[in-house]
Amino acid sequence: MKKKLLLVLLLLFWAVPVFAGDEPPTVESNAAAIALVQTHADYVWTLVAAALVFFMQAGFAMVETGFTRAKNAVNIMMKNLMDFCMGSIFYWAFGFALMFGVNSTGFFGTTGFFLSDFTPGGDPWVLAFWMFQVVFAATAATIVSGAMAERTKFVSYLIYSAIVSAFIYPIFGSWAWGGLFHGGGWLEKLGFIDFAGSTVVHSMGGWISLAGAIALGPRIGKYTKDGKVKPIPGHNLPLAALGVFILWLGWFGFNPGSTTAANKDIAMIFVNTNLAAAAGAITALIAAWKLFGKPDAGMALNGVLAGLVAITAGCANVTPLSSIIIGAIAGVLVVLSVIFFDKIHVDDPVGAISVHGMNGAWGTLAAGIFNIGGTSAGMIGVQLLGIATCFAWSFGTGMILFAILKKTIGLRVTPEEEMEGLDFGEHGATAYPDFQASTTLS
Amino acid sequence: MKKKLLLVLLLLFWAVPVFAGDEPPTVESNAAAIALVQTHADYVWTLVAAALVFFMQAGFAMVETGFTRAKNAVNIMMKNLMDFCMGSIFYWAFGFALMFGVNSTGFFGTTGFFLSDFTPGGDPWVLAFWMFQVVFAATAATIVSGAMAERTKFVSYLIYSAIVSAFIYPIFGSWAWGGLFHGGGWLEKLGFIDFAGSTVVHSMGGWISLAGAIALGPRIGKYTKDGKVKPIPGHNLPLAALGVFILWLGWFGFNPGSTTAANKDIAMIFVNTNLAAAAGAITALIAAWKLFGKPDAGMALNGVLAGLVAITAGCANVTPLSSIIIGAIAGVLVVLSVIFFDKIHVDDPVGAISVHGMNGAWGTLAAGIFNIGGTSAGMIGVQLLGIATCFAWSFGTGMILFAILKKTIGLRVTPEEEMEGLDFGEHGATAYPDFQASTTLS
Amino acid sequence: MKKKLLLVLLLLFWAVPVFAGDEPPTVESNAAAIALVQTHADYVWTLVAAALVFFMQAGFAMVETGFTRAKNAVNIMMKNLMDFCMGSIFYWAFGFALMFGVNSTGFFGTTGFFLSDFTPGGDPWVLAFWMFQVVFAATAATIVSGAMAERTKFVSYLIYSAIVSAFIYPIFGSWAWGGLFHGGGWLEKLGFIDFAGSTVVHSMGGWISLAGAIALGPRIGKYTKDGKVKPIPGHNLPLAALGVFILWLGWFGFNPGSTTAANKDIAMIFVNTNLAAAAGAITALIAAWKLFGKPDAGMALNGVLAGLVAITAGCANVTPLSSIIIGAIAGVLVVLSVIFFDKIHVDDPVGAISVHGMNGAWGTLAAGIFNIGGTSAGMIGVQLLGIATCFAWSFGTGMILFAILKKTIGLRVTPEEEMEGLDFGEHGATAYPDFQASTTLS
Amino acid sequence: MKKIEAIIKPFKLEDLKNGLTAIGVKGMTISEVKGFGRQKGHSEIFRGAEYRVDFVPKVKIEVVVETDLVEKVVQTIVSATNTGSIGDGKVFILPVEGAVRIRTGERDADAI
Amino acid sequence: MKKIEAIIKPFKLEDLKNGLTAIGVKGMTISEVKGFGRQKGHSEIFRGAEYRVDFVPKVKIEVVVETDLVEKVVQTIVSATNTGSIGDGKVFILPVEGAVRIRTGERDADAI
Amino acid sequence: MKKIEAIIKPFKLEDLKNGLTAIGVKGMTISEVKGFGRQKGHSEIFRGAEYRVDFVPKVKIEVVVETDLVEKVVQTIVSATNTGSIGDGKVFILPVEGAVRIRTGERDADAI
Ligand SMILES: Nc1ncnc2c1ncn2[C@@H]1O[C@H](COP(=O)(O)OP(=O)(O)O)[C@@H](O)[C@H]1O
Ligand SMILES: Nc1ncnc2c1ncn2[C@@H]1O[C@H](COP(=O)(O)OP(=O)(O)O)[C@@H](O)[C@H]1O
Ligand SMILES: Nc1ncnc2c1ncn2[C@@H]1O[C@H](COP(=O)(O)OP(=O)(O)O)[C@@H](O)[C@H]1O
Repeated sequence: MKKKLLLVLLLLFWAVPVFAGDEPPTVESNAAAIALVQTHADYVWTLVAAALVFFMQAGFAMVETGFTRAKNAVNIMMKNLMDFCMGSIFYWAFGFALMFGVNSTGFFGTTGFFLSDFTPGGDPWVLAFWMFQVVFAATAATIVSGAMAERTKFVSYLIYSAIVSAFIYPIFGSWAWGGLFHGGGWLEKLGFIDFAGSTVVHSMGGWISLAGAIALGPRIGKYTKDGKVKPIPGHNLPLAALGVFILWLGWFGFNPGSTTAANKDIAMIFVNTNLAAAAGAITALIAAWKLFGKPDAGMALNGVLAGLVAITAGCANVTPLSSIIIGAIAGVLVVLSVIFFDKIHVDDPVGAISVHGMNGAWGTLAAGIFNIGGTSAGMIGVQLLGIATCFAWSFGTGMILFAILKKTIGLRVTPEEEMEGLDFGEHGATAYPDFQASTTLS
Repeated sequence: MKKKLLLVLLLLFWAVPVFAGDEPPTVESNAAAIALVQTHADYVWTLVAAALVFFMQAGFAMVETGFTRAKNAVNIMMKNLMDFCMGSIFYWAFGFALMFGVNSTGFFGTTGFFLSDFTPGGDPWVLAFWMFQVVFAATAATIVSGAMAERTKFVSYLIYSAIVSAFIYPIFGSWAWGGLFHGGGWLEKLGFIDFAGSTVVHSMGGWISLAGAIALGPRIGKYTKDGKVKPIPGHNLPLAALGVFILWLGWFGFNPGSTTAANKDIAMIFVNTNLAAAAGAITALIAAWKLFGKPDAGMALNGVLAGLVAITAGCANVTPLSSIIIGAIAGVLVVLSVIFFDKIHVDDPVGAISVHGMNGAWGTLAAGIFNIGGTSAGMIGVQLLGIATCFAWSFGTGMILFAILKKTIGLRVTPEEEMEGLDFGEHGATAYPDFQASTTLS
Repeated sequence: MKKKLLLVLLLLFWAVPVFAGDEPPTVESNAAAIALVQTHADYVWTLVAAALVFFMQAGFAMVETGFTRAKNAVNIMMKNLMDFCMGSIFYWAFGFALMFGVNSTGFFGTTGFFLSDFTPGGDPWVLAFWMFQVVFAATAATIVSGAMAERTKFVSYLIYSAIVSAFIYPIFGSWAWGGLFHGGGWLEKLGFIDFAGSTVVHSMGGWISLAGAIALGPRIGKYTKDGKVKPIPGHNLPLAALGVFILWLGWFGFNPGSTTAANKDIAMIFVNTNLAAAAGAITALIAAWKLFGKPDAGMALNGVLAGLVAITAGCANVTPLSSIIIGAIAGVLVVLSVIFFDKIHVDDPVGAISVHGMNGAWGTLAAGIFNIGGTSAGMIGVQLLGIATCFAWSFGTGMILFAILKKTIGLRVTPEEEMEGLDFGEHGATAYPDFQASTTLS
Repeated sequence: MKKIEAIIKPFKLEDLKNGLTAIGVKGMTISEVKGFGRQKGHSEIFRGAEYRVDFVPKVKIEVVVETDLVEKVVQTIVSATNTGSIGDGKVFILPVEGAVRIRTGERDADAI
Repeated sequence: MKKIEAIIKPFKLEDLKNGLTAIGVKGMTISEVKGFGRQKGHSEIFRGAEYRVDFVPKVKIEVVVETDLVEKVVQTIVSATNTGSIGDGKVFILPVEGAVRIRTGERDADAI
Repeated sequence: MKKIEAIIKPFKLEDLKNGLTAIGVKGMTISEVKGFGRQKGHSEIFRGAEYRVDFVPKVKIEVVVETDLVEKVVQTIVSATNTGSIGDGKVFILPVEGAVRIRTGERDADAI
């Protein structure tokens, strides 16, 4: 009881600081108090959504571990854990400022390093907003760990994750999203639509994955001398499936949370997100069934993610029916794309390039095509420009980064270590010591 | 900062569309703005709850996989994933309309197919409500996969899941819950109490499970020629336990979310849900300890779920103390029920019939018995009518559906495939290729 | 639509019960309605946070299972499940009353047993508050299961968990937090700062863990005759990593939820929580790398938890930068502490003493040192007093409790059972029957 | 003394165990093995690419018996595990020059 | 040359390894097996129904040595793994007609 | 008839299988084993404490062939699995007194 009274007082106090707490309410004080309650709802929603997006880190970790071998499970877990930790610190120090700081040139922000926009007692919105943005930055970073799995030096991966979170991701991000805070970038000024980040987050991660997979080369034994694909089956499909469920859950924070406001728009975003994922799984399953004769589990799981990635750009500006179409196309696209990259011997153990790169691009295009308000050549043009720019920037900087790492500390572990497994080589550990390994898949 | 201002404006704008945004607030505009903020809170709560209920899909997948054999793990994961995907699409196309569309007869709705109730720019509440309802429909559908585990043809299961989500679940649902939206069913008009779906969702799933288990017959080796039970231990109890924790979490969306409004009622629903689950686990553990001499883990896990299912109907109209009693009885009931169905050779690998069917019925009855406002013969009668109707409808339609599937494409895999495992037979996959299987439990 | 109208009415109704629902709004009715909407937001946030904290139970279960052996996996799952169930019932019956009941002496509350503070129709805030508090009590209790893993009698553990939730935790809790409800304790009156429970929850659990580990003695084979440490590697590191991700997620309910109000303060708490965890992981990784030559996975995981525990006390009254420092120190501290307790042959399979005990103390001290409002000798003194009191109380009562259990029903299983595994001995179960065990680690 | 090694289909193990105990065999040792032979393996798919699994799960039984029992044991194994389909497996007979029961130190005949 | 096979209790492996290396044995091969014998298995429960587990986890050690070492090796095995309780296991001695070290192609005595 | 047992490095299994099938071997049985020998194991760390893993994963191949094939099979195994580095493994030749094909009851030569 005393609690509710206290609240009224508190509200009045906040609302009309000039009066004492026991002043009677006025129309004006009520209006201010209403805005304050709405603001509280915005904080709660934005931060709950941030927590859900954070949990996607666990989803990525499970999917990537499940889709790779037992002898590398500890290493993949560590990469997924540490890239989030490195990302949190480096995005706090540099990334957020470059992405959302005051941006006179339109190319990157220059204020707010080390969260200096926040001063105790000041408006804490910058903190809520940072929290929501840091989990996005970490998502872009962690996508890459899957494509570079089972052969990358741990220390090089840590450095990569710092650079991506501090510079590569935020600089592009400032072009598309800077205006959400103090910044403002050239791409958003052209009217580029990417509501929750099909391009800004997912294509970004996907194209850096492509750079990484190329820079590393395929895992030993993935392609035979005569060029045949020799699949390396993942060691724990139930874990991979759990990861996909967790990612789907996280996407209910990723997409609707991008309103960073508690309003009615989140309803359609929820529905679109869900329908696209479902459609993606179904068409991927059917495509795999047709192509391989069996309803391939890995492809169905990739199909869910493809649908989710594809709807991310347009989730707020397409209808539920369009979402089903977008997801359905994504499901087929991911299957064909996985086959394609295997054919050209780009070894992507988890399909990150196809899921995030290709479908991030598709989703961004689709956001223009299926726009509720109608589409136009100009709109499509801007979407294509954004897609191309993202590819050029992220693939280019990725290639440079990995080339430098290669020349300096080295990017790939020794063949001996790769054969024995990175768990032992990098961490001196065994993921499952109580189980008899089966080394003879043959 | 600009954000908060913007919000005030936005609020006023929404509240008093007739005035321009910069009109000073009035008592009326404030009242409308207050209602709007409350609506925003309702959206957030309903959709966050929907996300939690969605996550129950992962919980079911883990429980069912953990309680069955390694050679069928991929298949079970795929069933749990795909039934949600099929359910989402078919509930969008047909189910929602039949359940919540305008319902002149009281037997099913006839409007709102393909979410046609929503028009861009219109009130998006239908989308928030759909999102919350689709995860319920999928829950009812996925319950069945556990009871039919380790022997069902994948394609037949996909068809089943479409039919349940499109027709069987929604039609009964319209009788009990249609009035929550545009519909209105005969059962609710009689005052049937099933706040969050002990009957509508869980008994429904449980009785279809019974039909499925009967139609399929037991797994090879489950019962010896001389009729003895030969248990088939689950291959990953930690995964099953994780699944139960996830389900418990999801139920904090399932029950309190059924208010579809952010209000004070959710507090008691949370507490009741939690206490019933705890009591169910404890009594199931004690019952197992008495009966089998050991605190059986599987039974304790089933006990949690039994308590949760049982409190689902009455979570909003019984006291915390009653919830403990309801859960405690559920815990004992599930143990006895599992033994009973094993005795009559109905092979239910995960106990879905006992957990969801039996305790759904018990919980629905209990909601009448322990009603805070007091109970009456009439009230009990209506509850019993609802329980009986649900059994007749879901078991009946289930039997017909499975009989048709049997006659047409077939319901069960070949004995050879069942021995080798459905992972290979249905999906050409192995869940754990890096581990040496132990084929010699004997 | 009708929904929103209904809401306005509802709001007015609640707000000005004296008038009929169709009375026009007044400034006063609006003010009351605003407070009510804020209250609804508080309920939603507090209960969503409670759900996240509940999920930490799954996190603890995964971490503890992953860090121990396959032959004890079922037992650890059961302990983590049942201590929450026992805790829920005993905290409902006794704990809550002792902690938050009217407290004339300042030493424990004396009203509100069996949730008697709630009467149907009355203010349900007590239920929301209880829900949030019960998950905290269960967290304190479950911390101990890890330190006592792989050798404790199941029945004794059940009794322990009842006693802790009913008496040991709530009595100390009443000294520090009683004033959050009807109580009021001597420690809080001195100005002791422990916003979310570094001391009240984590050190409490950590010091009881210390008592438990001492009372039990080390696992067979952990220390050789000549005193060397012979590590017993955990059987499933991916599961342990998943557990850490889940705990991190749960902490986003644990710390910000401790406002039990939807306000702007939660933003800084989110950021501080996240930064401290990230910093803790990084410094723990570096420390391990320096000390052992490899980036030890187990230590990085412990580092995350150490950072989270350490920021729990001060998450609302230190800056983000301070949070990084607090977490960074915690990461180093946990590594050194784990080594220390191994050196003195206190066998803590999961590091609960170091993570929760030591870092709970450090975090509580840090909350005084880094206090935004500035610090003082007196403030530090009170923090130290609280730390010391917690140690004395929880370690003392823990020692007594375990001594009694030892004398009566016994605390530890037989050596034979310990060798064979508690899964079989206590539960007659096997966690992974389909996998060939590797019994020949070395 | 001879050691009889049988490679069988896993699901036949229980029948075999019962068969052997029925004729008075007191002990045996089994292990998980994989077999290659006339019974071909199968192809699996992982994320769109096919691969062969040439080795089939089998169970190996090792039982050491006195020479005069050999024929009886072999017969029992064959009749207990024969399904008539490819992959039923093999029985091999190897000489054993000595046996010890670790618990008692008993030798040879007394050891088994 | 002989091959000595020992079936032992898993927790005795380390003692055995130390014992054998102490007497100069340079190598051995071990595998996870399951045993059936006088030491009976146990019953377990799964969701309310009981079932027997007749096979007990054991470890099998295979060590090939020159004939004159056999007795010493057997002694070492017995003393290292004997606990006096049922299920300690067995030692079997089998003839070996040849050995090759793959790395060098060395034969027989030089191979081990 | 002889039984040839080879202990090899796991990643060499496929080459070995191909080598043996190439010379007409129709079947073989493999199992997961762990080896101890000149090739030392390694140390691992768990939560800050180091421990030794002395046993190295190996694969054991068992193939029973007629006596006249033995030398050829041994040659094939050595050439298929030799890497020249420590730990390549061993080949052992053991006498076999009889074989039965469970499916048909065929004996000895006809059984393999
Ligand atoms: N020459 C051999 N040496 C050792 N094991 C063999 C040999 N030939 C077959 N096996 C084992 O016997 C199993 C069954 O043999 P296979 O040829 O497939 O069927 P069948 O015994 O019915 O002819 C194989 O999987 C393999 O484990
Ligand atoms: N005749 C046999 N052939 C092969 N292995 C055997 C035989 N008898 C026993 N064993 C193995 O030896 C182990 C111990 O034998 P058991 O009879 O249980 O105890 P003990 O050796 O103390 O009499 C068994 O588990 C089994 O693995
Ligand atoms: N005396 C032995 N008896 C049985 N197996 C042996 C023996 N010596 C070695 N091995 C097996 O051969 C493997 C390789 O032997 P090792 O001495 O490590 O290398 P190399 O054969 O190159 O000298 C060992 O891991 C072990 O499995």
